[in-house]
Amino acid sequence: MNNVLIAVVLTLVAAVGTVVVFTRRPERQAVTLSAYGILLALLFMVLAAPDVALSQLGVGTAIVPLMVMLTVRKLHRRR
Amino acid sequence: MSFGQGGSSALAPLAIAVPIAVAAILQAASERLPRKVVDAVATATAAAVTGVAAALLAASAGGRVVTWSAGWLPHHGFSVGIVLVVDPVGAGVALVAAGLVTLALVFSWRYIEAAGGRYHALMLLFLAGLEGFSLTGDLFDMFVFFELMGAAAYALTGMKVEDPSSLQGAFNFGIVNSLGAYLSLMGIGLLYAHTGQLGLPQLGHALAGHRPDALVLGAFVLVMAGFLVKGAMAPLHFWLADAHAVAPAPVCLLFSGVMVPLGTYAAFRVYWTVFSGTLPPDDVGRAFVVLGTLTGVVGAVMCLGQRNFKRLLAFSTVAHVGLFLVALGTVDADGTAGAIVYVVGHAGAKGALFLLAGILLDRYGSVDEVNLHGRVRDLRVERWLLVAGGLALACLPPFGTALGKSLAEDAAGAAGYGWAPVLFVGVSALTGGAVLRFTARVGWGLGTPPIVESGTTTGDEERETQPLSRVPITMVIPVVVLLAGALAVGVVPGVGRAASAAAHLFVDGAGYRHQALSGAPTGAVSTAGSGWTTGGVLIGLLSAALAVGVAAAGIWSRAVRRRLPAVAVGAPALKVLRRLHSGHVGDYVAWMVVGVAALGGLVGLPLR
Amino acid sequence: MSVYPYLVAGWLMAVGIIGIVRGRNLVQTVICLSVAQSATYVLLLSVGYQRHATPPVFGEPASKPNFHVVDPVVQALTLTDIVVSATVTALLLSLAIQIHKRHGTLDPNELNTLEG
Amino acid sequence: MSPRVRLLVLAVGGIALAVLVVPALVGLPHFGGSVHPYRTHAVVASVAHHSANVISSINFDQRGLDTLGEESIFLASVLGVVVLLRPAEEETETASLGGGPVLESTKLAGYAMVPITLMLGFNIVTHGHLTPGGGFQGGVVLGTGIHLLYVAGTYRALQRARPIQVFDWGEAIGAGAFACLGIASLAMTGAFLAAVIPTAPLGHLFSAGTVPLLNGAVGVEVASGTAVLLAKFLEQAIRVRPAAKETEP
Repeated sequence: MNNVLIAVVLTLVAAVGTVVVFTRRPERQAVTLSAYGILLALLFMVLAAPDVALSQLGVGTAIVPLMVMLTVRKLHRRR
Repeated sequence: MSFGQGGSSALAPLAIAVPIAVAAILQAASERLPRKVVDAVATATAAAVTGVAAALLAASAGGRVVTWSAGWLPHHGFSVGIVLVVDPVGAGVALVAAGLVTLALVFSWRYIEAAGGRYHALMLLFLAGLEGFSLTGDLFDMFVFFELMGAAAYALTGMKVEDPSSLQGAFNFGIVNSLGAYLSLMGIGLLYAHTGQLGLPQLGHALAGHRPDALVLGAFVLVMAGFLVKGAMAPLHFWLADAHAVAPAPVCLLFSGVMVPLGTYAAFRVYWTVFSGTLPPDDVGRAFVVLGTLTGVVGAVMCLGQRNFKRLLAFSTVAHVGLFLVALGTVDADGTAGAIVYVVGHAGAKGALFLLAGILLDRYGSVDEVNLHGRVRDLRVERWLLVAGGLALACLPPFGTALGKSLAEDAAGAAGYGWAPVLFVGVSALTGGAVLRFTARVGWGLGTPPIVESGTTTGDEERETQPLSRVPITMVIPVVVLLAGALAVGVVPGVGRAASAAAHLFVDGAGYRHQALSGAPTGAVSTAGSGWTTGGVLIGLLSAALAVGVAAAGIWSRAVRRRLPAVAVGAPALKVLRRLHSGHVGDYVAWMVVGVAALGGLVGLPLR
Repeated sequence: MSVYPYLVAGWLMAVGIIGIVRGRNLVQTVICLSVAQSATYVLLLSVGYQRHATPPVFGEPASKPNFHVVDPVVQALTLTDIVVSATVTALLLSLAIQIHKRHGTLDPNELNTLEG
Repeated sequence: MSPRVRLLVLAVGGIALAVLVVPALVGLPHFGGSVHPYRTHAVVASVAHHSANVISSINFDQRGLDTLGEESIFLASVLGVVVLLRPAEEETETASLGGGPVLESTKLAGYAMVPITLMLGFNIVTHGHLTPGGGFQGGVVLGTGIHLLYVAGTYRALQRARPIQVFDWGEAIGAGAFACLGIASLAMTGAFLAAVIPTAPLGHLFSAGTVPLLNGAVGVEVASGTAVLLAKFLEQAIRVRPAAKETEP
């Protein structure tokens, strides 16, 4: 059961990671990246790593996408 | 069993922690403190670390200094702690690093204006990274300090936010280096899964004596990737010229003088301690000789084609790193000893030249050979220092570079690479010649002002400071000290012998593992005297003479092009090579993948 | 399943590298780098996983060691790795902002001040 | 190189590298196995030092040097971002500017979230050695949480609640304290970053020697550093404008 769950989440991580890379526009990438961050945190939970999952939630779904969005906003302002 | 947790074993952690603590203090207080106090505190800290590293070098001369961080001593060859293992080579690298940071900070007293105390804090954090990386005996800890060097270095490279190209150079540097580090971390993960260890001695112990399988080979290639990116092995070297051309001069001094050689140091440290018991030295050595030769040729040819002095020096660093790789690729103590002497001599010569580039930039707002043609006549002392630096790079005896080159040539010949002297002389002559050509043109106005070609990178840059009426003494002294250091390495008796002793300890992977895990020091190594030979002096003189010839040919190049058809034939190939250095980060990463795969192929194919 | 997680890690690294090489925008390059880095998290945590074992956090007094936990070492390594990711991303994004200020573009094909 | 050639080069190198790396990945010990030698030693060491969270014990005790390096990386990059994102000479910082109009419900939710987030973050920091979490995780929550004020209200409200200078100090003090604790333990016990404080029974807040102190130092550094980091990006996105280009049509 646990094995199946891990396999499913792993597949999702691989798929969404690919989607992030092939998303064209950075502002959309910020969103897909955030979703990818949540999936990674989920993966870490099922791999029995709550500490890492907590870090990943903070960094991968909050700080990094936020910085990307602020960067994109900055770039758009200049046009 | 004695681990000597006391006395000299306290030195290594201090060399790492003290600069971090002072950097934090400077960062907190930078807005309040006057500039002079910040300068004094930062320089004094770097000087103190230099003292600690010197003490470590003295202590390690009698055998390795082993420190278990947090006091977790090993039981039955296992510890949960991190081990710092300091041998003379590690301590020597740490000493050179701290010394260069001290000189760079002295140079910066009158040089860097922007960013205030934050610049000093970043320099000290960079120093902590260099020290940690060279002293640690733990693979993951190496990754951590690799990243510390990286984070500080990207920021230092991009510091001049007004200058467009500097930011792109810093960006490319950041992407390529980080990706290399992540590949290394993948390799660390593979090794950890395989052995359950992270320390270099423990890993080496677990792998020793086993036939190399696909897992070990894959881990080796991945772990090496990060180190060789930092060590600028072709074709992983593209970031180097971009980063060097645009970083402030004192930062370039640190990059070329110690950070890049530290990459090759790490590659061979990890090979000898972890993989030497399983991957055959001959195959690994051959791979490094092949790729080192490629690096040397690419660097030297590109160096000759530059008119931006900083970019020219950067490519000469690439070329010299190729020579270090060939010397270390002999996989024996003699070649390693040659590389050690060569690296130290090179740090002095190249460091002095980068600081001189900084002085030119400071006075003229340019380091461009065309723009500066004949304009540097008024720097009567400095132009002669440029000549001295060029000759040191060309391996004129008795500079340390010449001694290192001669030792390396002998070792390479003995290891079956009889053609190696041709490579060494060629690289020295081309890179030294390029520097001499630049100097003769800008310092004496020799030759006609060259025609401006479009499409090449010019050396115009944002000035790093307000121009000063005359060159301050605090900017000249570090140059003189560096050149004197390069000279001292060749002149002081016993340098060759000390390097040979250090090299024997460095290549003794089994001894390293044994001493770290059981505490028993290895016996003193007996070393043959290695120093100047008549042949070495003659070849050194030859390469210096050739360098002068290269410079003259460069100055009166139109005549040369007419007389020598070979130059004309080589031109299209040169054009392709230049176009590969595109500044496009995608290109760099694609070549990086090719380079890592090439290393794997060269090491792996003979195993089948 | 016995090697599937490792292959997923390999794929993430590969796809991240492809993204960097194809990238048309430096912000995209930074994001692809962080995807490549996530490969290292997946690899490290998979290496340390043990079936039916609990997280390495006891939470309350335990007088003797309980070995039925997943490997805490790789988790500590991954934590460090995540910090590195955040910091490198921050540095590279600030560089991208400044590059855009100077050149008005982030397309690496149009940025060619360093050629030669 | 043209995009096509670039991809071709990558394909050649990538296939060769895959031939090297995929067999290595396949040759790894199977997923989920029970042989983890370092784990066994780390658990023993953690219990010996009365730590209930083995990861905290590794981060702050067994492999504390890694964490010192990690916190220095964090300090370096915050410093680096501050240096890189300083307004260039010809730029001006425009005053003020809140976000657009904010819905009352959003505002209320934002304000309500701030204290909850901060309490949560504080809790994660202080109980890091007992339960999942620790200085880094809690610090991230704290440093990000304070920026909820931006969602809730205006940039100005955020600025009042977020004195950058204080965070600048906090970040430096946290990093400095970590290094200094290491040096102090070197002086006291002869081993760098060794546990020095007498230990209390497991489960107690101060039960793990120096671990809580180091953990707290990291918490202060990361909370402040995250705040500074996000502040600098916000500042760029909202306030810094090119002075000359502002007037262009």
